[in-house]
Amino acid sequence: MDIATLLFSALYQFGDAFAFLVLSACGLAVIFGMMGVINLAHGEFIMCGAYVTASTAHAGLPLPLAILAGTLVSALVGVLVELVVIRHLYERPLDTIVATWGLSLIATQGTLIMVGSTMAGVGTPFGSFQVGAYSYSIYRIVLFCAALGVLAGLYALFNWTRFGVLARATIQVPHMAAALGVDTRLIYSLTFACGAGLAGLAGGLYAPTMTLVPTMGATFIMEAFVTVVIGGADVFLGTAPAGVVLAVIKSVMTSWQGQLFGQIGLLIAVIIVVRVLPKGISGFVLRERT
Amino acid sequence: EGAIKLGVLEDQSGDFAAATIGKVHAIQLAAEEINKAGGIGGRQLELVIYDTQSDNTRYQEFMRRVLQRDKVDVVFAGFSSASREAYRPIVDQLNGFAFYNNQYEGGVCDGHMIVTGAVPEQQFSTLIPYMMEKYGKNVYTLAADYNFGQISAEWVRKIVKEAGGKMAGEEFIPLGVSQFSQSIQSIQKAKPDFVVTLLVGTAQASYYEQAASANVNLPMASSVNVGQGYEHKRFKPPSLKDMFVTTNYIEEIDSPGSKAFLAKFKAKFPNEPYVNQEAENSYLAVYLYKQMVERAKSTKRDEIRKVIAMGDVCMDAPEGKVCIDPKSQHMSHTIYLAKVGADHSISFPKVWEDIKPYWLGEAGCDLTKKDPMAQYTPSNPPPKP
Amino acid sequence: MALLELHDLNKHFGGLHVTNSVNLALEAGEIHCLIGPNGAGKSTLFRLILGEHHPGSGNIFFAGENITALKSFARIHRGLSVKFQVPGVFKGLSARQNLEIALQSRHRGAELAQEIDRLLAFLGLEAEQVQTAGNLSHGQKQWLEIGMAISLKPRLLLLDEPTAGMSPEETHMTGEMVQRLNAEGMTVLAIEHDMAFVRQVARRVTVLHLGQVFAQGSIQQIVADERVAAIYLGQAHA
Amino acid sequence: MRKEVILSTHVLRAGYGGKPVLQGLEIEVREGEIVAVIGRNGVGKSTLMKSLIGLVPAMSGSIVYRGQAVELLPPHKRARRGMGYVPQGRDVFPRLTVAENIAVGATIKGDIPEAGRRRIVQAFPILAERWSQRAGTMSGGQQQQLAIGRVLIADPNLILLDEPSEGIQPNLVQDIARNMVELNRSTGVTIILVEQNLDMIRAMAQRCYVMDKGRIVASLDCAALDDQAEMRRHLAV
Amino acid sequence: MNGLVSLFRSLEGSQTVGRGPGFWALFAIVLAIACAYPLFSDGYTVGNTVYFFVWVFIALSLCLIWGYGGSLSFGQTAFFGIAGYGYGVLTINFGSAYGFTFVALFLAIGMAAMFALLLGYFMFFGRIAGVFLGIVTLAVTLMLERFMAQTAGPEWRIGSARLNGFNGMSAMPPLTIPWPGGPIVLIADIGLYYFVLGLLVLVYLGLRILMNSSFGNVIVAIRENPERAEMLGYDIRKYQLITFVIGAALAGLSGVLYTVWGQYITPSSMGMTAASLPLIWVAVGGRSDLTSTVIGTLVVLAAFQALTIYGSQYALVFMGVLLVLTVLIAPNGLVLGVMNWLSRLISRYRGAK
Ligand SMILES: Nc1ncnc2c1ncn2[C@@H]1O[C@H](COP(=O)(O)OP(=O)(O)OP(=O)(O)O)[C@@H](O)[C@H]1O
Ligand SMILES: Nc1ncnc2c1ncn2[C@@H]1O[C@H](COP(=O)(O)OP(=O)(O)OP(=O)(O)O)[C@@H](O)[C@H]1O
Ligand SMILES: NC(N)=O
Ligand SMILES: [Mg+2]
Ligand SMILES: [Mg+2]
Repeated sequence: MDIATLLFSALYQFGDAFAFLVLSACGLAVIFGMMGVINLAHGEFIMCGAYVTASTAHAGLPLPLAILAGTLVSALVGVLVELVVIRHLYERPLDTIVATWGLSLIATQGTLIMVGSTMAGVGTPFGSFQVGAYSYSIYRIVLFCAALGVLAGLYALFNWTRFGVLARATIQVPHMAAALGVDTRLIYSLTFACGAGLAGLAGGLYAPTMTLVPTMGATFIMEAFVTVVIGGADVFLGTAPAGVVLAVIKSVMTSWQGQLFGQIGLLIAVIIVVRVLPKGISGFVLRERT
Repeated sequence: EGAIKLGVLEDQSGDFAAATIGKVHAIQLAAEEINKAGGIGGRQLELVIYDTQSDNTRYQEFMRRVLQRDKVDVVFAGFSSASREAYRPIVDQLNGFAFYNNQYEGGVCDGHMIVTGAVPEQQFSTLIPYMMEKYGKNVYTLAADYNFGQISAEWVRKIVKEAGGKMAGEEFIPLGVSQFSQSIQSIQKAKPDFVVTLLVGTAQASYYEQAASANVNLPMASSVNVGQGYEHKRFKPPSLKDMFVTTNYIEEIDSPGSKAFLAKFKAKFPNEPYVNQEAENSYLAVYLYKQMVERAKSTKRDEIRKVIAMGDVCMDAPEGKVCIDPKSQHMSHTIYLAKVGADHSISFPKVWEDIKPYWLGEAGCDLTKKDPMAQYTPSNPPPKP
Repeated sequence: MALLELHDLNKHFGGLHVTNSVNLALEAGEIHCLIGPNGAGKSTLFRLILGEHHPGSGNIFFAGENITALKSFARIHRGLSVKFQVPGVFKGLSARQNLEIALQSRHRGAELAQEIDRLLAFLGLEAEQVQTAGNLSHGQKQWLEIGMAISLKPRLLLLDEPTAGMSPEETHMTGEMVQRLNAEGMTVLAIEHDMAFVRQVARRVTVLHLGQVFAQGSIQQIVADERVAAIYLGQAHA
Repeated sequence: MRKEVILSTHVLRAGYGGKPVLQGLEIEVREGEIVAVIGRNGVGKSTLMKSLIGLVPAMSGSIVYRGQAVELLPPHKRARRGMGYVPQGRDVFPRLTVAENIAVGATIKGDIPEAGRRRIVQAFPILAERWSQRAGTMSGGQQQQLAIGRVLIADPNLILLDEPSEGIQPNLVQDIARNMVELNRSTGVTIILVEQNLDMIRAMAQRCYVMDKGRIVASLDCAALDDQAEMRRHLAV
Repeated sequence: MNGLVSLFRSLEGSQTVGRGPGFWALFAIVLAIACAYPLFSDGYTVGNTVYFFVWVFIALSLCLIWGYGGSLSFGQTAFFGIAGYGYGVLTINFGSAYGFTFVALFLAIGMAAMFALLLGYFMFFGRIAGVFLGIVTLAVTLMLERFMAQTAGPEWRIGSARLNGFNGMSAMPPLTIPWPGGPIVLIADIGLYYFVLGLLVLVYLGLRILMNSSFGNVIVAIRENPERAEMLGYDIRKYQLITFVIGAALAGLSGVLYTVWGQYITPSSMGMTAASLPLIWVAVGGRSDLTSTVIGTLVVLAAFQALTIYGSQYALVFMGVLLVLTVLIAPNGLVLGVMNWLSRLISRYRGAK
């Protein structure tokens, strides 16, 4: 086998792992990094995005629009959840663990009752291509590009726009932001919606490639949490490098010794990184300034 | 004498719900039929149903409850092998009587248990030689990384070797994993003639869609998919094209017995997405229990086991004729080879009748003589007497 | 022998040289005030002395022992104690519990309760003793933190702006308290911007500017120093 | 002609967890005035400031600002109507840079107005020097300057200053006082000042409320601050 | 007499709710009822109550580490699992004669504690805090689960004990008291009930003493402000580590008792769900108080079980709604909220008199 083929396959595997890590994590990272809320219902927002995407696609919407629909509906559900529940818990972020755990129970079982135990898939578009001895799914490349796009978009949104500054201010000292004229409730709603929408986007993007069941969100959770933690509190400085580091570890370990080692490698990476950089990668990047 | 009580512990929510809700419905259907026809030996059959939520601890809680509080005569319980192992010590301790109506990795040698599901020797001794003959002797196994997957893979390895084939590779996937790009590439690298997929749980089923979109295009063989998780109904064609499954029942089986069963099932539960092999196992188990109680004239386990020991507890199930093996208290089955077409339609290139669960008996489990209340595996067989 | 000696302490934050070869010797039994413009590095110096920050170079001697490498708690055991600039009370606990935690290593049982009562009375927080410390007013928190700091009966007490947010009367009281503690044998190093306080208590004053010792002397000398007036005091105090 | 009343409270009661700290408090501030509020620790000065901006809800009574009752408005709406608040203890956004802190202060303006920016960096040169340092790592006094600058950027009509001199070097206290007075002269901004530093009060305020136990117990001319006996009567510890 | 008074005094304090003769009278009544009721009840109820009690220890461990100490730990189930497997491996290898099961109980708890010592040293001396602590512990837990799940093969055995992968380990002997007239086996019935109840009372009272001691004060101080605590001269790392190890031992006790109760232990006891459940119980009860934790855990367990029995497919939805409502309505936890409300009511009543 020639070097180019090997190289491409390594790159492809890396990109694939990177996309999954980053897309799984972004929504969680926004909600945790920005609001300090540990959203245990993150997987259910992903499931919501996937379900809406699949059902609108079944109804005849072209896939990109269906994914958009999934994203938007998740974001709307996010607004609702924020209004009804999360809003009352900013002062005590640890309680959000309980509340979002409760929400996740409601969402999973509610979906099972209302939609049934499974949903038909939509099929992966675009087909495959061949490099050397291997054939690859084109859609996986799309996922990788989507992950890059999401990272870039988020970075721009939170660092270059007024919304980003206000959101970060609101999270840090809410009463002071309010006293300076920031409508903190709106900011909270929008931020949470953004996180929920990103989760929905991940669900929508992966919907064509996965089993659609009410508990599907669970398969994203570990990767999501690991990425967020390694990234550290600052979402934008952290998530991208964390995605890179973890994707390398995961794809190398998996290709070397199989999926179990890929997973255990991830978990060991968490422990080592946190030991070496107790505040995650972004904490390290910012260490001079804190 | 009052009603006969049958406890039902099945996962109606959580991870396994998709494959197991149908089991509960099948039991309800059978009970209704039996009660309409006069019950079991004149006694009505009463169901005590709990939702175990795909959670092992719920099995432990509710197994105690049905045995001690509800005082049921028999329990039908469990989907995953872990849940079975969770409740088995309690059944043994409290001297209960339980049916495990599931296809599984085999090896349970326990007088308190009857197993109606198919076991590896029934599914693989048929499937693997067929595949090797048809496609070649180079085999790759992709299996769930836990007892069921590992033991099944062990069977595949053994049979492939016996038939003069060779393992091109093997990979075990942790439960809950849903991303397969690397595994797909490993398979392509190994260039097998076909892939044995022993993927369990809804997450792992994502493999098929992902393999199809990467254009892997290899025939697949499985003992667990289609028959349990009806993946051919859930995924868009042609992702399961050329998948071969040995199963003792699926709803596409075109025999009069199957059609009648399916009709009754769909009449009572019109929204049932699919009637899988576990549903049929559960359904026939109720009738089997009826027969045994009527012959034993008792619901006592010891009396019923005396009937089993006679070796002629058989019935005509929707799949065909089935019998209980007295040594292992497992069941012989009609094994269908289901082939998934490009449009996800099912055809049956081959049917094996009366395939026996021979391994436990041959290995040394004989419940008519001794009850070790244990689970064995080919690499950990019963101690020789 | 000096109780506390700082030898050539250097600390950088990124490109910012926050303390620049600071040398300072504190005699046992003195009350020493550290003044200087905002951002001069005074609080940073405290954190270096306490082991919250570690100096890039230089050494810290306390009672003759080099404590530069010790962990914070070990330095406290040697006889240091601090009131920080931003009061760091145990927010979720009552004022009384705050003091209990500070006093419990030196007192037990009924004696502990008495000691707490005495201290509460001394701090004027009797009425607030069951109040959650996080809900105290700013000044009350300052008092509480001072109470916690002195309850360790340290050999060297570090006070970072103890009178911020206090009225002139209260500032004066704090000054008297410091003098009393000093009379009992406690050495005090205080950072203050309130010149009334500095005049009241200080025997010696060190002015820190841009991380360096800018001037040192008696309060009269410092007040008379025009350079200090220019960078720090302004006309009113000159 | 006397100026209009810009802010007044009527039997205002406010506090925490159902317990009022302010017990029927009454103040009246006219446009362009600089009024000081003094009182011992814990009498409720900060609580008064917080309830004026809306961070502590009024239990009863009213707050009238420019002719309209505002006690039911949330803080951000009051800020939008021209109130600015510099809290005690600064409360800068620790993980935002100086620039970003100021941008939040300018939120009701949209962007940071160039004129405003020039004015505050002139008053507090350190802010320009540390424009992209994280606020949490600034020294105490630097943070205080930032907190004041952050409010000035939005050109408020009424500024609530809670102990602005706290932790500020003496010559800068004089500068701040001078700056604020100048601002007051040039723009007519009204200032309510909670202070312990009598020099600063003398340098800034015309009138002085004395507060005790959640009530206003006296309203003095600031000249009276020099009268030791008078002061002791009001502030006796 | 004096000793008794000082004992009671050490049981009360600012860190625990409930004091005075009224509280202890109530405690005695509850204890008396708990002692008497198996005599009037059936085997199922008793066995099921033991099952509930088993989980209280892990809840208390979390209350200690999280509620009092402020370190969010998802790792309690890891200690639970280690001790459970430890007990299984020991007793399957060495049997139950000569009271060895009790030795195994202590050894197994010791294993959990040793593991915690190692992990805790790594974390606390590395100054890992806050959510990061939670995630590291979660990662360790999940790793153990994944690892144990794949030990189905015959090569995974310790002595004669097969680890047995995801299917779990079973057939370990129950706790057995050697007795002249034949050993007494504590299966999940009255015998085990009194044993576990006794342990529960001991642990509860022991923790009350611990938390109201100066040690408890320091633990709480570290939760509130670690920097300040250190500046009062406390080596916070040591205190955190000791708390963590005590908590691990309690979680380990839970694990052994669970294993004994069902003669079964499985990797899913260390899974994500298992790891989050204790958090839920503790948070619902009121995480910063021992009594609330005990009551809260029992209430949630019973409520969830009842819902599962009677709620059919809606059970999980109800549970979710219940959790969300609890958090919204009772910010300090349901039980602690009710207790605080009661004590306010009482003091108002006293005040009125
Ligand atoms: N972590 C940090 N990163 C970057 N710069 C810092 C950090 N901590 C402090 N500084 C800077 O170091 C300088 C000294 O700060 P320090 O807090 O010691 O000042 P100070 O003399 O106590 O001032 P003040 O009187 O205002 O409290 C300041 O310019 C501050 O901005
Ligand atoms: N969040 C709160 N919850 C409950 N009580 C509070 C809260 N904040 C302040 N208090 C109490 O309200 C009273 C008034 O506090 P406030 O902060 O208004 O005082 P202040 O006059 O500003 O004092 P200082 O001069 O010390 O700043 C104090 O007794 C304080 O304990
Ligand atoms: N028994 C199974 N398929 O786990
Ligand atoms: Mg300072
Ligand atoms: Mg105040």
